[in-house]
Amino acid sequence: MNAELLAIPDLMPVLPEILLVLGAMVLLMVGAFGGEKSTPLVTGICVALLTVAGLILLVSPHYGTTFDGAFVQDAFSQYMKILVLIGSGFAIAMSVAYARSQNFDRFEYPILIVIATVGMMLMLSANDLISMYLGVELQSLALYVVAAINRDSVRSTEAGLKYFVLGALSSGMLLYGMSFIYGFTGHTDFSGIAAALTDDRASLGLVFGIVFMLAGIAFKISAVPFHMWTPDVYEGAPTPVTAFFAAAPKIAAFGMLIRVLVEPLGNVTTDWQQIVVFIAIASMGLGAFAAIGQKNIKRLMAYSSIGNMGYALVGLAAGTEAGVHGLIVFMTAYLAMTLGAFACILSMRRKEGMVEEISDLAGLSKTNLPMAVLLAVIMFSLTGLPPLIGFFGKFYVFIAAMDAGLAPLVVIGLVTSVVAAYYYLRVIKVMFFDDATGEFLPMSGEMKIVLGLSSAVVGLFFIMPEPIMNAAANAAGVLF
Amino acid sequence: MNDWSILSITTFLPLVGVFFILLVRGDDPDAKTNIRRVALITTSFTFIVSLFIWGGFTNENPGFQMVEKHNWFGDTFTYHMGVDGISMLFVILTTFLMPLCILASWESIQTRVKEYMIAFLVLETLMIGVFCSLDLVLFYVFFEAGLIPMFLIIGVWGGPRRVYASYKFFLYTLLGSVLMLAAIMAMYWQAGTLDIPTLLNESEFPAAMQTWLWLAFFASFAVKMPMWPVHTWLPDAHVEAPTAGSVVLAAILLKMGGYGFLRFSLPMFPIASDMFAPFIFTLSVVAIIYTSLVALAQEDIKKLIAYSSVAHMGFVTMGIFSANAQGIEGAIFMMLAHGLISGALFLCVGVIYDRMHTRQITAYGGLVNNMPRYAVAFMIFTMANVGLPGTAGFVGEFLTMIGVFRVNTWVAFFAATGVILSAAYALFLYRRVVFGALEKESLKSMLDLTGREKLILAPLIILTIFFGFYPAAVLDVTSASVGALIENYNAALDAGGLAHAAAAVSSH
Amino acid sequence: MEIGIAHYLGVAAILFTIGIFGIFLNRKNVIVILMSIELLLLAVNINLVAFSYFMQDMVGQIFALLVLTVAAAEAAIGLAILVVYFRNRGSIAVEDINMMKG
Amino acid sequence: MFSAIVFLPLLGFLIVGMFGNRLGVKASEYITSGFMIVAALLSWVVFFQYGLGSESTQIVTIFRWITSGDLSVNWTIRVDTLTAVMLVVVNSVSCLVHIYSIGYMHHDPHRPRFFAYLSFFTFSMLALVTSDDLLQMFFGWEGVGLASYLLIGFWYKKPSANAAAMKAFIVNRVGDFGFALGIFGVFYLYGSIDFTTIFSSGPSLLENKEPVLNFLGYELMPEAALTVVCLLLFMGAMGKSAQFLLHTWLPDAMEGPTPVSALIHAATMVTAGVFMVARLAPIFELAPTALTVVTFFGATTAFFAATIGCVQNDIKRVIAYSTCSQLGYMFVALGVGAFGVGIFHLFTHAFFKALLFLCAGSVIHSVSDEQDMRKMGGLRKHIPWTYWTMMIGTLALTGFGIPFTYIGTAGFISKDAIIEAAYVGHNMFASYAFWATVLAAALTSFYSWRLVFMTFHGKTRASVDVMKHIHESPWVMLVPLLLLALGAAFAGMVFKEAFIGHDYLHFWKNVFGGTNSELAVIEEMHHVHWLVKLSPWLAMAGGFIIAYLFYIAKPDMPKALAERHKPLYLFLLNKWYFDELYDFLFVKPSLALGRFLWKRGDGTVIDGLGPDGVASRVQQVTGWVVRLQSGYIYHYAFAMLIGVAFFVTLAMFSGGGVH
Amino acid sequence: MVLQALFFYLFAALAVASAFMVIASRNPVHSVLFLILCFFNAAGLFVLIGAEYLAMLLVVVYVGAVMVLFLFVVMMLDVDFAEMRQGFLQYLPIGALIGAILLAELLMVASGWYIAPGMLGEGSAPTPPVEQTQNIAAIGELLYTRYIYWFQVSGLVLLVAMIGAIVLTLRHKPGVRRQNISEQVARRPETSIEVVKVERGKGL
Repeated sequence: MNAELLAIPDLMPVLPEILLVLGAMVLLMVGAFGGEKSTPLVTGICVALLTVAGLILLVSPHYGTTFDGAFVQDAFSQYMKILVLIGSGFAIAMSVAYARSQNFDRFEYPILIVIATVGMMLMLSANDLISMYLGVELQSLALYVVAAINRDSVRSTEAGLKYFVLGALSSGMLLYGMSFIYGFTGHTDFSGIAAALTDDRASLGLVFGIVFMLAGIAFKISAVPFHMWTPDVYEGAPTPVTAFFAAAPKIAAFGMLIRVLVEPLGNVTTDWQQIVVFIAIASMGLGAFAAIGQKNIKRLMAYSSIGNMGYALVGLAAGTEAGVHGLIVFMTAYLAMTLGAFACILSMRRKEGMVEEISDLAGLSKTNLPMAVLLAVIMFSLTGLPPLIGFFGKFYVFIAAMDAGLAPLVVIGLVTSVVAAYYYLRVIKVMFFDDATGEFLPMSGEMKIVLGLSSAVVGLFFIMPEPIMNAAANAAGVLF
Repeated sequence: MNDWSILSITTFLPLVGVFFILLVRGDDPDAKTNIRRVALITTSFTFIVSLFIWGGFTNENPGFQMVEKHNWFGDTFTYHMGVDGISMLFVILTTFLMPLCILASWESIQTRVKEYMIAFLVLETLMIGVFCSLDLVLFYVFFEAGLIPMFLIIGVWGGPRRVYASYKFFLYTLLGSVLMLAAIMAMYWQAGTLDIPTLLNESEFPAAMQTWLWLAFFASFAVKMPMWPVHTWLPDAHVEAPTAGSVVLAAILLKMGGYGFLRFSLPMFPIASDMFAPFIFTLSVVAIIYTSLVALAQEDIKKLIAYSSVAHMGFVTMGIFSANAQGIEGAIFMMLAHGLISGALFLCVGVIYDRMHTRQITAYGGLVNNMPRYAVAFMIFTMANVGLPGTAGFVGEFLTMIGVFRVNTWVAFFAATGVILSAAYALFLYRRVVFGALEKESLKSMLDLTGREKLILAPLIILTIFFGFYPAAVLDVTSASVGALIENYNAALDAGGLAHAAAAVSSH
Repeated sequence: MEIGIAHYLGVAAILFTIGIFGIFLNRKNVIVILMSIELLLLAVNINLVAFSYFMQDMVGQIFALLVLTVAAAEAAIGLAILVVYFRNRGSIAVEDINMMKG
Repeated sequence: MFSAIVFLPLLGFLIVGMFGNRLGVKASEYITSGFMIVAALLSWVVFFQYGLGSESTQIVTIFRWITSGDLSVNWTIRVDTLTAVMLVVVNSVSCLVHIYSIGYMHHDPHRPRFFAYLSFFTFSMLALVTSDDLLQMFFGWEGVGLASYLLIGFWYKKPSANAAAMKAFIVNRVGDFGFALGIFGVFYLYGSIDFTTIFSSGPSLLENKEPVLNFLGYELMPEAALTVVCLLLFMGAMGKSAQFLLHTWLPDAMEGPTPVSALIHAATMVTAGVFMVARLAPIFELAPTALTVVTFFGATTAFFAATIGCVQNDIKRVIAYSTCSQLGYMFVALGVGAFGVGIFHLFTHAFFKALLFLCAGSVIHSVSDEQDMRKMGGLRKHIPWTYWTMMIGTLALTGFGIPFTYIGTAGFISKDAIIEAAYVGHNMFASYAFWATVLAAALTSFYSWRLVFMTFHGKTRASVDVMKHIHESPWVMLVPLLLLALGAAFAGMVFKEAFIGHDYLHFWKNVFGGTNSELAVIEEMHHVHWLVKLSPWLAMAGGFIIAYLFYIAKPDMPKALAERHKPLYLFLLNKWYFDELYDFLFVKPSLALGRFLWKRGDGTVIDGLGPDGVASRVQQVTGWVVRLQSGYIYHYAFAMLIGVAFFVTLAMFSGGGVH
Repeated sequence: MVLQALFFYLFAALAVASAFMVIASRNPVHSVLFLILCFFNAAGLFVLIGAEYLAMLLVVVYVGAVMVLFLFVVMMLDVDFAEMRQGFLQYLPIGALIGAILLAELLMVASGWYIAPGMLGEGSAPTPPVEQTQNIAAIGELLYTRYIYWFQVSGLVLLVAMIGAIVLTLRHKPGVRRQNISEQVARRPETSIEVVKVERGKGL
């Protein structure tokens, strides 16, 4: 026992997380003593931290498990973490202009995002139910706070409150499910659970556990019927926060969901598959239909992300390596599209202030053609039109599901994507077909960069797809 | 394999034009003219380059030629281009019509010229790509991406109900093609490849699966064709689209449906095609009669022509699924000819629309008095549309009917009534627009064709008549590939143990 | 009369259900919702501890301990959000939390 | 030479059509007419070589047209006796009409266009008659249809002309519908559509003992199949030759300039149907039932059109109905198997009917474009040349000649031959045809003389103003009249032996198949009872007497008679109400149906259930879904609860619980 | 054994009853108090199955800190507690139905638990025999060694909670004077003392 005490766990795989946490704490000090003035500095350093962490992951990843198997770093977590870091980094970067113009000068904001990012990375590396839970909570608590961070706004605080209440409920369910899984397998670590599930049918208790746990995670990825918070929180939260919510946490939760369903529960695929199928259908359907009725573009994006999560779940429902591969590609596409879309939404600034109605985009193609074109590219990509990245994302997800014998699901998915096309088209219609009602202020530099990069990925992915495709294949490969 | 990747060059050449257009700054008349010039030069140059495809094409070779193959998305799908007798001429048709479209938009498009030209050039790339691709996903990419520029063209530069029309066009075709996408995915898992030549030659799908796959492909191509009863997007789209948009829509985009049937449905799912042939025949016949009657009642010139397109496409589908040499070659010829003729008709409408800004038939009358040249051109295309022998319109109609007669006389019987009806609506239109005394004040100041308009219409007239007298230029290109197609088709049916009408016929 | 694990799990299930009821039947007061959440977590803890005991495995208790910690943190955050909301809105009635919908 | 005959008119058309306005009117006229004269002369050469001479069938292939699978069609020129006859007819009449038009159209500003059309027509007609396959024939067929359409609608400002042009085209298309199906049928049966193949393999088809064609659900044995195919082809002929039921367009076609009526709607185009049946005689011979039908329609038309002709007041319409009726005669001849006789009548008819039309044109020209005979009368003295040529034409049409001799006008020889052939014909409608044609002969005589009397005799009914301007036509118009009058007078006598007499076999060289039945009819008709031979003469005389009675002796009688038999009169005057019937049966319903299908079918049903319907359903669903998003936390939580409960239940029932 | 059962039922019944009262009572203060009662009973249940440390923690941390915090907030926000029944009853039937179904299913599962043969004590961290170590020691030995990672992360969670609470609720009211130590320390004569030259003969 003493030997155990002395053994220092291998910290190399955790290096990026450690870096981020330490950095966050230092920055907290900087902020606490520097006051509001230090916000730009803190923000910059936060972006730098995330970048460094991402580079570490990209350049010299240390694969392996550590902390007695509670933490795992592999190609899958590496890939997903890079996505998360990109999402978070850009989200922080995009908040700068907003912060300047909207008097949203909180140095805690980037720090909280960094900590939330750490939570996400822990989720992605979780190899144990408890690690998973702690990662989720670390992320969620930070998210609750940032949702409400504009504390003088009723909408923001209401968003925070709703998010918190429902999030707490969902983590209650998640925990309850975990407790069942623990109780019916005797283990919380994934390998132990997997070992306990050698026969292909799970016990009822375990299935209940899976259901509750799925419900909890489904909340995080805002899948129907656990999605209800999404539109309200997207609308209420300050826009940079929404931009952040839309991308990184979804990816992290999805990564975690993939790992937990594939690694420990891979032997009982049939037990969770039908639930995933149901959730997927409901999400795709609701995302498509509800979005049509929206006027607020942030709400629209909320429903859009609900629908997209449905598509992603289709890949998961396949439960195969191809499915996960498709899902990873899809999430990459989703990240690019979401960031680009929010860069545009965050640029919807007039002299009077931010606007967020879809109708405010009217005639954008006349007042700001590049922005209109790039947003249109992103919208078409969300619709799933080739040769944009959204098409390939959906293609790989659906083709995997088709292989898994889920043809009806594929057809439903494709049909809902046609319904969804309607509202994406509406955005384009407003920008291109309608007459201008007013002009936006010029886009800030960061927005231009974010929009340019993301739409480059969206639009030009097809020219050189292999790096991403291979990395995704590699990432999917380690889980099987 | 050829050395200089002519298909890729032709396909992507318009994008070079896009690049140059992007370099043009400013919004003054000079800039606009420059943009138009760049577009015209690009499309003309593309046409010239594409002629090398025809030049290098070997008629006797039934397989794919000028093949290019590169790695793209790993093992799922590749960048694989090539043409055979079925597809090659569509490429030429596309490249041929584009300069005319640009010319047709020379003056009528004054707003957002830059975007307009870019949309057209991009569209050209995508359309050529559709006919060249030899990989299902590559095909789908081109096929589907074409919706984007077309949606914008209708929506931005269209008429008063452009939003409705563009949505209808977009969503309708999208719905059809996503079902095809599902089928493509299913095919991948069944056959293990999405390579079209491999699928054509090597794989056979089980009969039950063929049914589903066929239906899914049908959903896409039937909408695109469009076949009755999924045709209603077409009149709306045509009416609202700017002239050049209508031309492209009618002349090329519709052909993708027929091309799809020929490339995929028939050879890849022969058993299902044989099974569904009566179904197709029924729809085709209904389309021919129904839409002809509807055309008779139209009050809008473009709508009338649009409905007539639907009727003509009925001949095409009918010919394709008669699955014999006359039917299929006739269908291909019909598509090409219709590409010229309906395109020309829309251009003709554009000519008067540019002057009067209305498409109501009642707003015209007696144009022959002050626009005799226009009247001649319009007459030629009207007659070609009616299917007068000696024009390109006749050969296809005749061949498809003779082909289908060998399979089912009922179909030929009803289709032939289309011959009467098409004459009725076309002449009725011509009479109301062109003939009569010139009574309306507003029409009196209308001028005859300008030099530019003559330049647009002249090549179309020449080709319409040339192909009417010497269709062999086209038929020779297609015959080898069609022959191989039919051979494989019948072989597949024989293997499937199905008696086939055409086979029975040829025995005596 | 043997008190087995089923009894504990049963109690936990009842508490869990009550907790959920507290959340969606409540129309009045957000604080009660927060308390309901505490009930949920309590139910989970009972589960974990029961499993831990009956399986003779300490992990369950560790887990419960961590849940307690997190629950406390969650309560703090929740109350903080509640307070700021109250400052803005002047009410914490659940029915009033309805600015955004559709 | 053949190419020159066929393509000179085309060349004329192309030159004038494209550059007519730049060349000027005169040049246009001379170019086209000059080419036509050359072509006409050449065709007489051909006629002497191939008809009267001993050259046999020659086929010149120009280039490939359609090659698809086993279907192969070439552009060809086929020359045999039948073609040679047609070439003569077409080119001669066309040439004369060209020349005549120089005078007739003198005041029209669009003369280049007119001459271009005429040449185009001639080219199409030549393509038709020289074709060696059905498809090229169809090309010519449609080409002449187009020319007819253009020429009827030549005065495009007149709504009636436009309507008539459209009607002509569309009614012809109805015939073409059958023609096209017939072509398909031929291809189906023979695997080819060129005449050589069809004719040579025709008889062998009949040896099949199994059904060879499934047509509209009927399994047809070879003969039945051939009958069906022939009938379909005949349907085309009916349309083009304005036979009963498809005749309605011909009278309306008189809206066109009169030379057009002479060329197209009397001498050449309308006889294309006759030509087609004659050309396809080898296969019609194999389908006796089809020939029976041909006889029936021919006879019916001959009689029916003549009845209408008796009461029409428009000078051109009278001649038009006469044409219709005479075409019926030709079909009767074909129907009973006397193909040579039919073509002979075609040949002679071309001369005298063109003559009549051109004379009528001359009359119209002289009375300031008035066409109503009630506003003419007593023109004899003012336009003597016209009067006398017209008299010759009338005599030819009515069949004036000396009975029991071979001396008489063209009509006397050819028409009487038809009546005799009908008498000896063997099919079930032959005797019907005989009586119908005899009666029609009487009616023909009546209306022809009625026309002459109303126009040239009696007191003038024209206004003073018109009479002031009345003048004889210029020579450029009169010369063609004289040439045609020559033909009308002597063509019958000159060519009788060759066409239907003892030189029959030498002349025709078996172009009609040369079967026994055909030769038997020719042989028998020379030996009919004398009463039969006399009957047409009697009918003619009767018609003349009644006409004289009505219009010279007692001019009040027709009116009184019309009053007394008003329904009958109106029935005839309104052309048996065919136009009204068709309007009621086809035109109005089509338009109404089109509108209905558009508004209800496309609008309400297809769009309503399809895109629009789906769109509004989607909107509705969206409404529900959005309402679910109530904004209340408890609803959200409730949704989550329901979800969990549902999934738990689902898991339970789908077999999760093993333990 | 009987005594244990008796206590179990006592604690369980009280816990359930007070939990019910938490959501059913009108007055939020009462709710908090009932929740405290509920926690006490749960702690009792914990004790019954040997989780003494957790029981203690529940009482100290939860009742002692968290619940008091709740109480503070309730008092502070000064919410009125009047009518609340109408909405409650409106959804009660359907809610109760679904809740009942869920509960029934959960109970079914609970009763279906069994320990797989050989699984007992085969978990990742078997409980040491009571004779050897105390509960708290066993937890401690695990938590600071094998599970140090979780321990650290939960610390991080608490940090977030702290930051969050501060971010959200801390206000710098403009009118309030605050002590700024660094400023005080950094005070120099030059900045705080103003030397004013007073001209003779004139007052300030």
